[in-house]
Amino acid sequence: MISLIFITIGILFNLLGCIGIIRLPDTYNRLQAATKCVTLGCCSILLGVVFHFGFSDAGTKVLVAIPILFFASTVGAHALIRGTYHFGIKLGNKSVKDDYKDALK
Amino acid sequence: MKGMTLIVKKTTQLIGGMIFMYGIYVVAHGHLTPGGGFAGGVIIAGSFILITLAYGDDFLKLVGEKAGTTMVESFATIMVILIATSGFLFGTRIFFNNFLPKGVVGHLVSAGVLPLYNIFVGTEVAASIFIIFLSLIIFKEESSK
Amino acid sequence: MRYITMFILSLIFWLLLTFDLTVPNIIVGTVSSIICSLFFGRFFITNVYKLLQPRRYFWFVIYLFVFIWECIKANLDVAYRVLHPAMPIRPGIVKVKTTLKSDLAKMLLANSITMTPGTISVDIIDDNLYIHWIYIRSEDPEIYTGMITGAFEKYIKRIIE
Amino acid sequence: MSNYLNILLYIQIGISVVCMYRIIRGPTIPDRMVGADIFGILVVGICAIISIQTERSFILDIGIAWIILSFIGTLTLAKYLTGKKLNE
Repeated sequence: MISLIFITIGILFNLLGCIGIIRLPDTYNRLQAATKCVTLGCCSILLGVVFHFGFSDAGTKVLVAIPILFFASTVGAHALIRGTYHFGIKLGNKSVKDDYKDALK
Repeated sequence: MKGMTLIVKKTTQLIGGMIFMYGIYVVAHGHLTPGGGFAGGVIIAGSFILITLAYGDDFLKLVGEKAGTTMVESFATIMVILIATSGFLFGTRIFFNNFLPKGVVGHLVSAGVLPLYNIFVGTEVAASIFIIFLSLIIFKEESSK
Repeated sequence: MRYITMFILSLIFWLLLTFDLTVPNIIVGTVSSIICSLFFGRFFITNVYKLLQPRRYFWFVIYLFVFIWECIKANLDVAYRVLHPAMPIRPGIVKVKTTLKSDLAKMLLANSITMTPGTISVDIIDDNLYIHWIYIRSEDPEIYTGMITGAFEKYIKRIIE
Repeated sequence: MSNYLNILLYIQIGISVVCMYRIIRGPTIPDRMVGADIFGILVVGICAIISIQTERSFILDIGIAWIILSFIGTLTLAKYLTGKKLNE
């Protein structure tokens, strides 16, 4: 029962991230919404699996998977946003400040 | 600064060993779960590709690695052929003869010679995929000069 | 020293992954851990003696709770911005100066910043972090430095340095 | 309980399909890469739910392997986007 609650919360966050990836106007902002919501959503689903299986082979396997998922998604987002900047995509027209431009010179 | 940023380098230090161990897990349990030699070999090659991407040629000297990896690949192929033909020595003449005791279904050491095939096929696949990656990199660096 | 730590960590990882304590499994795990520490020992972090000090684990547990709370806040923040019809965003890249010295601490700080409300770390150059922020709340460097790194910096300093 | 889990599984698959929209439609190359990265993370959720439904633990293996390969692919694509050679 408690695992179903965790999985429902996770899918709700995934849905929010998905709406964000469709609606937001700019590559950088899409990455913002998508990374946070989808990472927390999938971690929550995996926690639900831990509560369902208990302390068994599947449970410990999922406990190993959570740190890998966390590091993979955050480092992937960091590398993608840096690559996007170097590729030459400008910040959106609503943006107000850009300190990184001075640092590259 | 060679390679990618500091964040990627430090995370590679923490996670590279984990990815290698996971590849070995998939290879060693190849006769009990889905996966096996090919999938595990791809994951093992992935850990080396991750280090090469993150550090440049700080740790792995690219041209030297290419020679060493070729040797590992050839050795693994020869071992697979040797195990396959060694069934000739025991009884009937069957290629891929399973001559070792079978063991109990579901244990780690069971299924005769299948784990040995898995291990050497995994080594071979890891070496060849890593060598494809290295060849592409060396080709690009030489062609752009 | 680094090789021994790598060996122990990979053996723990193997036992968690397979979850059985029979003799063949432990033998296979030991052999593959030795191979792993031969290949990956030289990439591992330096200063491993810090792993033996128990108070760092205590601060790490407290840090986990703070981090999960910030994470949930981040998601509610993103949900508000996505579902609002007018989409109140005001993005930009700001520069933040950090006081942490070691490389591992900087990495942990950057990864934590990626999961907090509305921020993603873009790059690290020496002591400066460049951060993409979805809604810039103030123009003053003092104030936004406190808002971004203030929640984590003191815990990370106690955990790692 | 089983019905409810089925509905959740279909919602999760629907989310992944909507993510494909960004891969197909995205105006620039980095947009498509964001879509691919997020798709790789969502698949882990699908694997986890299927493993609860069928009570088998080996489906989780597929999920972990998928996230590792997706992570390496994302780093490679980001390296390509940066536009520099390996040693710069």
